[in-house]
Amino acid sequence: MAKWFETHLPKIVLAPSFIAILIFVYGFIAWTAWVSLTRSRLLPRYEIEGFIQYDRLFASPRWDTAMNNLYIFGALFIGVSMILGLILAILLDQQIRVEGAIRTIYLYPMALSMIVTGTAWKWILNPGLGLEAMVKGWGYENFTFDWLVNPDMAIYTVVLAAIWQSSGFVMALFLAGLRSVDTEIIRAAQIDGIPTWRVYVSIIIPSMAPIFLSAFIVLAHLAIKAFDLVIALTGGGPGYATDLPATYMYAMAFSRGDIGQAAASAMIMMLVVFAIVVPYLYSELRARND
Amino acid sequence: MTDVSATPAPAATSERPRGRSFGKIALRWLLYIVLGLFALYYLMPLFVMLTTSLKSLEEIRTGDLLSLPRELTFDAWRTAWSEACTGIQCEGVKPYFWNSVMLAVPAVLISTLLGAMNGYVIAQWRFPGANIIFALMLFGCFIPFQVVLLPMARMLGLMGIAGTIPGLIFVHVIYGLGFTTLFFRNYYVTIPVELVKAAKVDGAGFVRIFFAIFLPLSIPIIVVSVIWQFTQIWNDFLFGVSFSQAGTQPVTVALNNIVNSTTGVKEYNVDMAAAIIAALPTLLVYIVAGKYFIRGLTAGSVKG
Amino acid sequence: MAPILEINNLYKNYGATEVLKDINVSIDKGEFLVLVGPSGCGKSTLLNCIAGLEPISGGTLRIDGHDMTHVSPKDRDIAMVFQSYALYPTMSVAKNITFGMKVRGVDPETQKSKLAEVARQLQIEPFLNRRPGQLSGGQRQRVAMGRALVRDPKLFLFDEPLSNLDAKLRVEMRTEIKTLHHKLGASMVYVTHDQIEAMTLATKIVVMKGGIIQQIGSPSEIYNRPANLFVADFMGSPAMNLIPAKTQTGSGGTMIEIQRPDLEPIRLTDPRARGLPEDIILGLRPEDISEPGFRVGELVQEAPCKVEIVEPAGADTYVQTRLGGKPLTARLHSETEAAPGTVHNLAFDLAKVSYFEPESGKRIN
Amino acid sequence: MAPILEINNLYKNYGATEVLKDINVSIDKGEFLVLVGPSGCGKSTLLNCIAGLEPISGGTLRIDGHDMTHVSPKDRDIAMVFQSYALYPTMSVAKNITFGMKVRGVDPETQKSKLAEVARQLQIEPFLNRRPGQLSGGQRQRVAMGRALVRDPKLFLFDEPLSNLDAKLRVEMRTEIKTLHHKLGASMVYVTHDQIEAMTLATKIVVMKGGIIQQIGSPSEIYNRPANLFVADFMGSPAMNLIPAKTQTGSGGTMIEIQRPDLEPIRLTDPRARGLPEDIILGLRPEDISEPGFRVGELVQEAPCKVEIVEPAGADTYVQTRLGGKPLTARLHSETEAAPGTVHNLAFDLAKVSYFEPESGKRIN
Amino acid sequence: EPQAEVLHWWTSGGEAKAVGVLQEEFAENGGSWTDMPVAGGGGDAAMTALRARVLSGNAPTAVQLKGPAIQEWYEEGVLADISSVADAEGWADILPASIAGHMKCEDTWCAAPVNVHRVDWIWANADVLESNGIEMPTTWDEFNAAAEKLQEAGVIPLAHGGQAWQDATVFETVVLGLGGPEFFQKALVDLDPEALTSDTMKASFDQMRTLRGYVDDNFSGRDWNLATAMVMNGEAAFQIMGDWAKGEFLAAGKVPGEDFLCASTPGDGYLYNVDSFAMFNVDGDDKKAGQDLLAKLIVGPNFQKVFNMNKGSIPVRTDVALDEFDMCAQKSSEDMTAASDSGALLPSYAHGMALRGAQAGAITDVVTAHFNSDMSSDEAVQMLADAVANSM
Ligand SMILES: Nc1ncnc2c1ncn2[C@@H]1O[C@H](COP(=O)(O)OP(=O)(O)OP(=O)(O)O)[C@@H](O)[C@H]1O
Ligand SMILES: Nc1ncnc2c1ncn2[C@@H]1O[C@H](COP(=O)(O)OP(=O)(O)OP(=O)(O)O)[C@@H](O)[C@H]1O
Ligand SMILES: [Mg+2]
Ligand SMILES: [Mg+2]
Repeated sequence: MAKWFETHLPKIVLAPSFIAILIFVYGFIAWTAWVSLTRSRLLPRYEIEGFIQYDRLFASPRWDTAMNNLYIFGALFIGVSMILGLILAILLDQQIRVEGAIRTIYLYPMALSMIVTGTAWKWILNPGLGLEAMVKGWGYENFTFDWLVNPDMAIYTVVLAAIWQSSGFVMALFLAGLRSVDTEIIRAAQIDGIPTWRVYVSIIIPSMAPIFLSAFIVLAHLAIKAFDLVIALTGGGPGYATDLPATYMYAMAFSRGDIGQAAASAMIMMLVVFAIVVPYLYSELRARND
Repeated sequence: MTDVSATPAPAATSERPRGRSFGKIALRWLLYIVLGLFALYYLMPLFVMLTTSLKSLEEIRTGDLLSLPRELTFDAWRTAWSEACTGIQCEGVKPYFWNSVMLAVPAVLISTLLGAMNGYVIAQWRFPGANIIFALMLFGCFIPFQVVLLPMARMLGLMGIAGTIPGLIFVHVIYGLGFTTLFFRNYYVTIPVELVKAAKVDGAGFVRIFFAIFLPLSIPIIVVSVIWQFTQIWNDFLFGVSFSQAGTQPVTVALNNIVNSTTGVKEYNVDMAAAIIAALPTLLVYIVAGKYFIRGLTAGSVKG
Repeated sequence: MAPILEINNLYKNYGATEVLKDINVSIDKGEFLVLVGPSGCGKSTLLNCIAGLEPISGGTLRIDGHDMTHVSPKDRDIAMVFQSYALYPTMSVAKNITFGMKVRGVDPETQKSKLAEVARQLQIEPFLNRRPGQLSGGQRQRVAMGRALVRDPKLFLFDEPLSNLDAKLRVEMRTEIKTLHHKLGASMVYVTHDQIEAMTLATKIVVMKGGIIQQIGSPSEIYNRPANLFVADFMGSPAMNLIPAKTQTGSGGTMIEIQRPDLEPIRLTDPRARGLPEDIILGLRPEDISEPGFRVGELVQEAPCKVEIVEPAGADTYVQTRLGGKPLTARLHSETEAAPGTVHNLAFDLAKVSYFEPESGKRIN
Repeated sequence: MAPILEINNLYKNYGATEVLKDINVSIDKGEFLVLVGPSGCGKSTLLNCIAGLEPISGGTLRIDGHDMTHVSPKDRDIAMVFQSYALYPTMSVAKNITFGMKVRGVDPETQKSKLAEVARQLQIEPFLNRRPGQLSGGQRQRVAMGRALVRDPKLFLFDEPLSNLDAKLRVEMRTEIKTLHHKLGASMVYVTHDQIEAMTLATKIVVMKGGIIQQIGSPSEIYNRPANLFVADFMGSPAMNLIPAKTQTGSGGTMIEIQRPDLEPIRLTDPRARGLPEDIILGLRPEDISEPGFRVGELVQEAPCKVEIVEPAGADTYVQTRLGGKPLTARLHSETEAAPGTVHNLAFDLAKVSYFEPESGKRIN
Repeated sequence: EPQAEVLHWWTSGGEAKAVGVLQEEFAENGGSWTDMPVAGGGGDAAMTALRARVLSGNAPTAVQLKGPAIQEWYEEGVLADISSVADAEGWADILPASIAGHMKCEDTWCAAPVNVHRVDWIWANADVLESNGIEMPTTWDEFNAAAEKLQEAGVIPLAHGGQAWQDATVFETVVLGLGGPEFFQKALVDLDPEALTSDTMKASFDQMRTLRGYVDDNFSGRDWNLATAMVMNGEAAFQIMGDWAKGEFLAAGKVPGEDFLCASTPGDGYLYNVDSFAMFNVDGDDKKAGQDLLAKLIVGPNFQKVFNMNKGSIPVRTDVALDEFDMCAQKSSEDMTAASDSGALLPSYAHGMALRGAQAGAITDVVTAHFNSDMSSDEAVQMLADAVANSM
């Protein structure tokens, strides 16, 4: 018995988490799938009505906008945050004197609630109040920076603020990765005459592939769930130009009492995630297995 | 040649020229300039928030939002901390702090520890199917919290912990697990397998190896995990508002109550001050935990 | 009494690569088994299999009579020194060493005294409080040794434990290990590349090549009666001279004729060569070819040889000549007058000769 | 021409620990410097300083005439083999080796041919596509070598590059390195614990101890004329016998008298001993003490000794006796009849003797 | 001892003080009050919390709810009946009929009204109007003319915040002004498809497009109070916003009638936004007693007066003396009585009084999309009809 316990200990340790995830994630996804097939409004109901909620969803121009925004936002946000986070981590890794202070400065946006930071960003980006006004005040009358109020560009301001908020964390993640690389190997590369940038590109970064996976998942999660950011910064506007699936879903579920619709949108969101994450995951986990 | 007698150490290192080649110095400067520019980008909103929090409401209404305050006033800070109304009580965010601490500290610790153990199992004690379990846990990170709310409320009701702090801790632990597991697993796969081998031979079992060998090695990733979880939990609003009741509401709900008035007068200075105050514990965590981004924990462990 | 370690028909693959093939070894309590073989032949893998750190792909493995297939490493009661050290990077040297005892619940007093003893033996007292990252290569290796030596297991496994030590220290450590072996009657499996280590420590040597065992025997068996060309060539430094030759059975008994490019063939006589096939390979160690007069014996025979290379090596001088199309090395006294290009008389001690079959490489005498 | 490497008054501390003290070495282009010394004496640290991987705490270091204090490792144009291998874990063996060339923009053809050549020399062709994690210890070490050998730097630094190889392979590798040295006229700094390696490869040997250089000289100088007791004891295996003795200048020249417990003192004569202090330490290598008749020379003197231990070691047999309160090792032929407990005549070749001053340990002849 | 846990989103400043009055009264009557404030998104966050609470079987005693949401919750079977209090207090007599209608679930009373906000206000900077010689407009044409004039004078005619609900607020006043109360009822309350695609609706969108021209370029995402500040500063002349905007003026020390002017938006009718508390099913006599007491106090004259003076709105009871209220409030009250009599007392769609959330949301989507793009009115009308159909 004790022996059985011992050999299965790793599995036993993993089991509670796994079971919890099965119930509280996959059980709930199943629940959501069920609800998405009903006419639930204020509270969930369970009589299946077919795919009406999906029909409604696809008929909604606002959902189209939200999905398009998700692609733009997701790609830019993940891409830029990764690159920026990595660059900052590498720069910080150069034995900087004030590393602690700089690291905290880069990280702190994570600490601030977006409910309020959004307001600050709104002011900064508002052409009449913020940067544009300031630069104009310096005498550059032709300077314009009106993304916030331009329906075609507003989504990029969301990207800007999202990067501001999250890239610091990505940096921290990469920094931890960099610090786990064996120094001897870096030394060997230096001796090999490899320029520093190349050491990073060809030796350190490849050995951090798993950390990239972490960063990617975190960022993808933030992208797909970006919510208070949008609410605080643009409120989805101008119009609903900066709506994202998460805000759409929230609006449906809680402002509008349309839970069936929200469930349908959640299912589509998860399908999108599935389509993007699974191939990456597959290749990443495979590569590690050899 | 065979002089073994100790020669006095050279008169310190001062004789060595401190200066380096011009290119190096320039590069170093460039590095600091780039870092500084990014610091500006990151600090800009904080600057706006800070200056606003130090202005009077009068000045905000009439003045330039980005300008420095004409005269400093700390009223907003005091108000935010202990006087602002968050409902019929007007005691600022102070009373809610404790709730958040009670909630965040255990939730962070539990989820980090569980994540570390899960990551350890998946990375170093591979068994068939471990990768699939990992993938399933990862995918769990993506479940939108909005869809979780209602069934979770029902579950918490059934479990009898609805509206309590343990209930909130439970929720945060569950939905933090995917991330902490991810962080640790991905950190642990880069640690040489020889260490586990050596420890096994030394007679250490699963648990022992984890606590004695892996945990001390994981300091940077613990920092990352703690930063992430603490931020997520401390700043969480949705779960906090849904699964709490009067008396167990976290500080974000208070902050939200101060900030979000639809039909009342907006006091931006208090809002900003409250937001900064609410963020202080997180900042503290960053500063304290940040110290442990140490290089070279694995140094000297194995050859090749 | 059951052998302390018994391996039957053991196979081990990494994916498609067969690393160990049909390994059969057994050692009794108190035996000192040394594993030798070229780099990559599977020595470390075999140790890993014995320790239970790698699952075996076939065969059985028993320790102290018990089947170990499903026993986890920590329950096998073995101590191991890893080729790659595998020190715990965050622990001090002292903690690295005592960790195993602590895990096993040894009382702190004993831990302390064991640590002190081992630290003294290994000469690592000055840096007991350092982390592995702050040690030199040899110091790390000694810490790795220390981790094993404080234990009192059924079986010690050593994977090249002295490779990074200087000669002097190595001799001392060798002595410590030998003492340990005698004192505790401990059973050991030991991988080394150092032939002297192998010769002086082993009660039994296993020679491996490409995952296959070539010969098992006592040090002198291995050295004096190598089972095949590979073992003959592998053991001993400089290696045994392996010279293609022909037997000619005539009136005066069996003659062995060795061709050479510049001089006429050498003819040696060995009564024991009777009945050998015509084509043979004759094996003779450099130290069995010496200057005339320094060697006496029934089968010592002289022949003039053209010296090609002279290589002084401290205590001795090695000279090379060419026989049977192959270079032949002889060990001469360091005051020898042999000079490159000169012809010098060499004495061949045929009492020590080994004969091999050219095709199969097997020993035939 | 400036020396390729010139180190003056170099100091190196790790915090409060002084690891290198007042190092002065210089080597010319094409020289082969071998660093030897006990484990932890600072050899790797010195290489690291030369490579620029560790900042030096004092002194100057010039490569090819240029001050290197502020030059980063990658600009020093050196190649190095690390004691801990330090292979790039994510790259295949082939990429590990070619990566440096690729970065330096060597054209793919050359890369390929270089890789092929080195892989052949190092016998690592079969696993060019594996990752380091899938290699055995010796294979990893050879890959680490390969990474250096494809380069054509100003200076090669080798840190125990052959320690994990079997004897045969080590000899082959040694030859490859020697060839490389000759062919390219490359300059090398080489750390090894293997005395034969040191002797056969070096043009100059540096013996270190505790961060201080003990002697610099050619292999034969170091071997035959050790500068102090430490060097005498350290170099050569088994070590030089160091026997406390007394000089007595009488009528028949200077006599050297060595006490022993069981028999009467040995008295040897050496004309060169005249003028030595009374208390001396006499150094004689085991191979210079042999069986009578095998050794001829002016200063060969015989004395009966009581054999205590007999240790056969393949080619030779070592016997131990006790002289001047210390064990003394003699190397006899492997067919010797010496047996423990018997008294046996030993021949001492005083032509090879070294005298040391007991207090300072310095050589005095 | 009566118990009440009250979920509401009146959290800041004046609002919180106003609720505080209720709590004091409640305590004076021996009750114990547990406060559960959740602000944000005009009550969205509170609704989120409410749902979770209800599902976990732990509903609060009283919840700030309004409009059709009350009936929606009733349909889910979770509301309590407070008819006994309502009958005893004679609510039917003292409340305007249309407002009373919101408080009833089928035949029983299930919610207690707190206040009436008027939504269709237009606020103006007195100095700016005076210096440009402009009167408060009474029709949209007048408004447009005034706006043109102001624009020429370099003043922003309309201060507006580009948030969906603000767009919707303006839109509903335009619909009311151009179509009149009946049309408003048909289009935005009954969602009559004909009305939705009618020419009047097109005209309303046209007017929205015109208004878009009077708004400065940086209006996107602006909070309503910043828009109010623009009027205060004289940067802009008008703002269309509910009477909570008055609070900002007053907080800045401005005097109604002197510094700033209030008037109903052009046209007839009165759009109300009534806050109310719905009572949820709870277990325990103390909680039930709390519900009853709470309901009684909420509609009681004292609370109605004190609360609304603090909040800027007017009492729901028609029998409260308004002497101490400011002139805007008095005007509001007069208008309400008049409108109630003429059947022009209408629920505000933009503030969730007229429609279910899904439908109101669908309309707002179209309104804001139109206002923030160059969509034609024809397209907008079509989209509106589609969206409304899709939201059913
Ligand atoms: N980071 C460090 N901090 C403190 N001491 C150190 C550090 N690294 C090395 N040392 C010490 O410096 C001394 C020299 O180390 P070094 O690695 O140069 O020895 P070595 O001659 O290469 O020995 P070996 O033959 O065992 O490899 C050793 O005593 C070692 O303990
Ligand atoms: N993970 C692996 N996957 C594939 N092949 C492997 C793996 N590990 C080791 N090998 C191969 O197995 C063979 C045996 O390796 P092993 O480490 O046992 O050699 P060894 O005898 O210890 O050699 P050395 O003396 O060089 O340490 C080697 O050829 C090696 O390349
Ligand atoms: Mg090995
Ligand atoms: Mg070293």
